[in-house]
Amino acid sequence: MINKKVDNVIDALRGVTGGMTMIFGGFGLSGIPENAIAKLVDLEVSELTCISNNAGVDDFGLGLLLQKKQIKKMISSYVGENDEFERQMLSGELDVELIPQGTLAERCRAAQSGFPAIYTPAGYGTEVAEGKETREFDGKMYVLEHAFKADFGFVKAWKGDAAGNLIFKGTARNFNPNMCGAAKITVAEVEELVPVGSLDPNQIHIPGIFIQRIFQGDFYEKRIEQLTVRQKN
Amino acid sequence: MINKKVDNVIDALRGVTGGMTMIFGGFGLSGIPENAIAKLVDLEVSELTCISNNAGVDDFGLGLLLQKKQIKKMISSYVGENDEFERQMLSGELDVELIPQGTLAERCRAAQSGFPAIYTPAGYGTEVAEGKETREFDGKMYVLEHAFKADFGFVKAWKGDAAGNLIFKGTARNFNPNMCGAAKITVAEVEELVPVGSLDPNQIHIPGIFIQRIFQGDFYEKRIEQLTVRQKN
Amino acid sequence: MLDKNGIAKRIAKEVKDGYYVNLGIGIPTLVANYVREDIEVEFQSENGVLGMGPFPFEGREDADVINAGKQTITTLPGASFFDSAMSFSMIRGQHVDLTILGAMEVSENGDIANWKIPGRMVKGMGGAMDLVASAENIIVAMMHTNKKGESKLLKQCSLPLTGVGCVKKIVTNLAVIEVTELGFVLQERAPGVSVSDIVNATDGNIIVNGSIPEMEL
Amino acid sequence: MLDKNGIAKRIAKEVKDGYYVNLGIGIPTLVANYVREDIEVEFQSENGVLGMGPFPFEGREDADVINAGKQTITTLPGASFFDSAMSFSMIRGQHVDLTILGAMEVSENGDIANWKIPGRMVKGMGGAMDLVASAENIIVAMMHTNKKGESKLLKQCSLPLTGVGCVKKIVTNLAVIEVTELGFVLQERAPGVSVSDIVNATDGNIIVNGSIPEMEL
Repeated sequence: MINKKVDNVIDALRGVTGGMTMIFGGFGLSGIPENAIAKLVDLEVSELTCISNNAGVDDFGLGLLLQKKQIKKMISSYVGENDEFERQMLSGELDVELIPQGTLAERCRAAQSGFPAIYTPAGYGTEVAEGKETREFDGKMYVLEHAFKADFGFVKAWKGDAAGNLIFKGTARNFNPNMCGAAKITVAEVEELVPVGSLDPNQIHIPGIFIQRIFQGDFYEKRIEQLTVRQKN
Repeated sequence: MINKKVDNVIDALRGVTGGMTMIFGGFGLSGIPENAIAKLVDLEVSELTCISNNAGVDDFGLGLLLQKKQIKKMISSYVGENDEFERQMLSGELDVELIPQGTLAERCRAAQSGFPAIYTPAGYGTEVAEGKETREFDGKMYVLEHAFKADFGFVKAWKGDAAGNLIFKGTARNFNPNMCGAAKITVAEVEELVPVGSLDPNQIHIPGIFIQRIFQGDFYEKRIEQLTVRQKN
Repeated sequence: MLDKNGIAKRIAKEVKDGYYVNLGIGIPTLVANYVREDIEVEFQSENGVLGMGPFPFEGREDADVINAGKQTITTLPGASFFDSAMSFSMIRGQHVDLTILGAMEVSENGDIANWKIPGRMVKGMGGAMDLVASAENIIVAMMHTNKKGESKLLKQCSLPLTGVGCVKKIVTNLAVIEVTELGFVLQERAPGVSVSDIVNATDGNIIVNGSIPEMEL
Repeated sequence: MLDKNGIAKRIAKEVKDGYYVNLGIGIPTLVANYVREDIEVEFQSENGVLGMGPFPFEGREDADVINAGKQTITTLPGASFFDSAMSFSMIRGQHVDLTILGAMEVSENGDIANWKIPGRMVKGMGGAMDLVASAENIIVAMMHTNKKGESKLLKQCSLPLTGVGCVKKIVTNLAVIEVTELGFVLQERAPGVSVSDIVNATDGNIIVNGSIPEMEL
């Protein structure tokens, strides 16, 4: 067993510097690497290019990095619900590249899997395809989209072991598995670090080979963005 | 819950005719759809194009279809250990297309996922790439390989439910998940059909949306191709 | 004339037994409330769940179980969770049978614009571009005109596109309209709405063949 | 001169702490027996397992747990099973650190031929083409000459290729040879083997710089 365990978030983020490109798991505020984001705020690294489906809210998630103006560019599919984001974008402080959600997932998977690029129908005929190669296959048009290249990937899982094996929970899974191994260094944080051998090898979502460092997060707020409930009867 | 359960292998194979292209899960003799193969032999459908990593052995797996000369063409990555296969191939009765194992997996996944084609480095500069488009990305050469188009896919899982959800076991998983949804109709056979709701939604390998029909196999021989053991001291 | 729930109710009749359905936010979300109970349907949400159920009872919500609108949800027996790549495999691979989403504009040739208004803050397309580029069966749920009273059914979209030539059917507060090779074809009128009301509210060319029945809801 | 176990023993020294390793059939399989016990290594098999252990005890074999050679195996704590697409993601994505495989021929520029002999029954390339096209670190384990006594280290391969310009190192019964931009470069001699023995058994050009040490095993 190759040991990926580091003692804490400080060790997990060793080597992080300003100007890097980073990939972050999560959908909305669900399944985001809360501890890594908090430490990036502490480290005050700036000029970051962040790849993440969303940009958090004003006071949580990647919004915390936006508040400190640490982000130079966001690559996302949806960035609503964030006033500071809007302000920085409209003022030109923040560069924003919006891409389709499925394209985001697959550009991560391409990086993970050694594919240089993929052909997807998403965005054909729209401004997303401007300047990109398009091509017909069987009468349908596709856009060539390239694999991401990133320095660090930060993912969050439910359970993991020192070998780097991960299991995600519910829809907190989202982009996290597709981002493992998509950057030079993938840092996984988990709610619970379990003993090696206690995870069923048949039920591991992401094998440890895709992970360089793993640690147990100190605390997870797991904020709910849209609490929606029904009343009994 | 959309019900995919059929009563038996006869119902599962309804619509199968000669001349079709079929995808079969399994690696060697592990995780092969034993019941579907046996029924295809019974049905005596012929002129089949079969996509499968291997071609079985003389008296098991796809070898059973070869014995009855039901296969016109095999698309595989490795076809050793089969005398009848060799005889038919050398006599020209059987058309054989050999492709790299990873390419086989990914051409299935492309079909499953709505990608028309993929760029893979495998086979570049070899006869596998002859007549195919090649292309450089970042100084490395890739070969364009197209998604499979198939009429039926036959996969075998360990457990499944009437919704078509599947869980595989050990290395019997292999190509099976990548083949689900890669053909017009995917037929899953399982060792154990469990009540809907009894599988953990978090631990399902393949959601039922990729499956059109599911049934519990009558019997699994699960033949071992290379029994290799060590002695206790 | 229909209200939003009326539109949802009419669209619900398009949901057939055995369909996997992806519902966008807004009016489409309401469709789930009107699907016949004697048919089997599963709802997919592109953030990674199949087999969504109703919202949870108060206190039973789970931050790790949400839909694409970031709302807390529940799952039904037979549900599954999966990653984003697999979720869009379902969508791009056309395993999802029906996609229902809102729009700002739809053109005669089925182009749709629903993600961006130049000059305004852009929130992003999310999964919409993947959905409209992939689905075989796309129904747009929207009001026939915008807040200024301008038609949302146009000869050509004026806003940045989400997808081209993809919309097959439009259900509005006024009508059911099919998008064919010939352009908009009026199929049904909303209760109390005349053909000329619809034609007047439609900027693009709309074909009216014979007498147009009133919707059954 | 080394036997097959000797070749495996020498190659085992190339396996470093923290490596994920894919072993081909034949001599490469033997490498696992000689890896130092004080380092952490995991073996990947392309049919879908990471963390392979030794063969099972008699009666403990499981038809659902095999390696790429179709042999029954066991797994160690921390192991995982996965599908073929993910398995080749590990390989193509260069997450596997070292690939060791056999060859029929290797050329001066690192081309490898190991899957097909024209006129003979072809069994197929299996995962070999993916492995050699993807891996950054490929070591070939083979006898220096074939059964007819002909060199397997050639100027150009005569057999159909498995991959081009990919082999970095060759360990044979006679020598350790690096494949560089300049061609074969002799690094080490097998015990009892002279430089001229190696040069004579090598058909391609082989560069000999200074005195060549004997292997340490």
